[in-house]
Amino acid sequence: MKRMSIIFVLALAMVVVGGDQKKYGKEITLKETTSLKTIMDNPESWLGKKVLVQGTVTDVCKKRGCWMKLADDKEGLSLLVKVRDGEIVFPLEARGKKAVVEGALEKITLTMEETIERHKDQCQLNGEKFEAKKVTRPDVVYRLRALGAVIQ
Amino acid sequence: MKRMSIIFVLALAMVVVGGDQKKYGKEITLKETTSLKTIMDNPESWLGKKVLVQGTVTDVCKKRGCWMKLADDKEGLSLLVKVRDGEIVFPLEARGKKAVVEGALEKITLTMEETIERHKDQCQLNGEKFEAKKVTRPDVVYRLRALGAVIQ
Amino acid sequence: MRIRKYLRIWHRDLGYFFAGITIIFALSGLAVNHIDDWNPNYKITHYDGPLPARFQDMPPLILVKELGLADSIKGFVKTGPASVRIFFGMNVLDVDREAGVYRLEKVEERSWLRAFNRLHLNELKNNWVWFSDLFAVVLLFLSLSGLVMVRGKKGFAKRGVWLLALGMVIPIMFLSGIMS
Amino acid sequence: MRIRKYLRIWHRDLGYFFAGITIIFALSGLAVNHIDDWNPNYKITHYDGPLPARFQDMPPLILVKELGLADSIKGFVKTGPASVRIFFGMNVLDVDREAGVYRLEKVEERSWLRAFNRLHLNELKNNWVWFSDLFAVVLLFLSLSGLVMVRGKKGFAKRGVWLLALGMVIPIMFLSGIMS
Repeated sequence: MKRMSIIFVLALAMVVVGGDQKKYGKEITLKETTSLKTIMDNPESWLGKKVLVQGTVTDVCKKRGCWMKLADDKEGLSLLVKVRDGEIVFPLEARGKKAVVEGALEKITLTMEETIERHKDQCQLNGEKFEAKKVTRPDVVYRLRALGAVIQ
Repeated sequence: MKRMSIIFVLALAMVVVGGDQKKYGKEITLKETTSLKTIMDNPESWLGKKVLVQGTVTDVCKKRGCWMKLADDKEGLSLLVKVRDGEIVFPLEARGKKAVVEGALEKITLTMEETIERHKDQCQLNGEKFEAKKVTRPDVVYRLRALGAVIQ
Repeated sequence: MRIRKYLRIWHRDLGYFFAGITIIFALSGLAVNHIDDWNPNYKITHYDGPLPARFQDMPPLILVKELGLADSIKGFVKTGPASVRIFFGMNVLDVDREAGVYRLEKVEERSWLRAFNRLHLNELKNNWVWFSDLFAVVLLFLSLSGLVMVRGKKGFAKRGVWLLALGMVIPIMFLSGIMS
Repeated sequence: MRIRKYLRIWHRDLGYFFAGITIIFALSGLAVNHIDDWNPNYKITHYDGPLPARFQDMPPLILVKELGLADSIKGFVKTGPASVRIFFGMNVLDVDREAGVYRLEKVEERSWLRAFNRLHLNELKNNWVWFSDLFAVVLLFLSLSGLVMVRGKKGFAKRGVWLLALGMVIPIMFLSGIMS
């Protein structure tokens, strides 16, 4: 009986008191958000500027929580948000929640190998046949180097 | 006596048999190297191309081994080589050794805050006085996203 | 020796007290050791299939209701001109109305193991670091007191020292590059 | 009970055998817990000073010889029009002839601790992973056998269970967000 009551107390204590908002990384300093559309319409002009973006978290790195995908609610646009491994860990539960992220836009030019790999994955996802000859030049990817984030 | 002999054997076993060459990350696939000068003379054209570079390791990330600086032997040029945290760990002993690194060039545009921070560090290193008003626009930094490396 | 008696008492009681954390760290240690082969935090399963014809022209909100997900739905986003990603619980449903297919990603959290991994990898930061430190110090005490508290021919001098030395040979061989 | 006797023997001998690794993991655990505050692998000291006038116009190779570093020198690189970085051992000497200053970065490896950290963080990969797994399994055995091997009123049922439960309260409080 005694032992049972201990287990019961432990189980009760285990009920996680979930907070409403979770902060990650540094405090957010900007007041106004910039829409993903504004950024993606002319990404070059946003490189090197600190921006605050918001959207729905559509995906999170499943193993280490070191990136997430943020989507615009209207336009179907999405942006990869990257943190340094281990510095911030995004939980998979964040998917479907609203998030605001402060960071700087980065432009990454992939190598041909990486581009081909990426297109293969994309084709597999869409159930299309991958044709190597269609890939003629390296992809350019824009992503946000996150400094701080608040989820939901 | 017995215990002393055990400690002696352990100490002897502890003498590290240092290998001559150490490999990090993926196998190197390219045969020919590109000089840092060729790359830095026109970095934009090298974005998204896999290159093999060589030089002397002038510095290594002291905490996590997640980056190193590679310098050209003649021109005094140097390039930051970055790996994903934990994926490859460069040892501090690599400083002063020759290294060949295969990877892809990346272009990072810093934010104004990061640029100011960087100039401050630079001025402190050179013993100059930092003047904030001299920093008018964000720095652009080129670095190599390393895939594989061989040191010495 | 008097001191052996106290070492024994403390070894036993600290052993009881920290047994739970030791088990937590041992299990999560196993889990994170294999993070490159295995996802220690979530079990993820994919189900693909054709989208029944009657769903294909529905707007997202109706579709969600028709699929019976309305209760637990967290939201949805458009992921393309004719595709939508719906979030319910930890799961994700991708619907592509043009291609007429769906893909369900079912996520089951390995909730205990994940909690343990967070403790082990110090993801909680703040004060947990100090308790984690305390655990390390206790482990030191347990191993050192364990070495010396047995008396006689099963004690450290006669038996323990050899087993200890033997146990050290393996990590030393790894560090010195004899094994890899 | 017969089984208690064997648990006791194995607990003792596995304890001896794995005491070394336990100490290694406890010490490196402490070290890497504080990696954000403290460099667990190297001790780094900087010395700055003016460069004596007679060195200022020397070409690097002569300078290196004059400084008495020739024996241990690994190499040097130009780091600017009038500055050179010289490598000797683990250390680095930066010489700026224009500004007439030098900066010496002296690096002392915390060699044992660094070796332990590499084991703990699984940087050796390959077969070490398996030994590290074995250690985790042995920790499990040690904690579980330790729980049940004491008889009577100091045993698990009378005393151990309370201490075990008490020891679990703290990590549970951290996980549930009561403490942070």
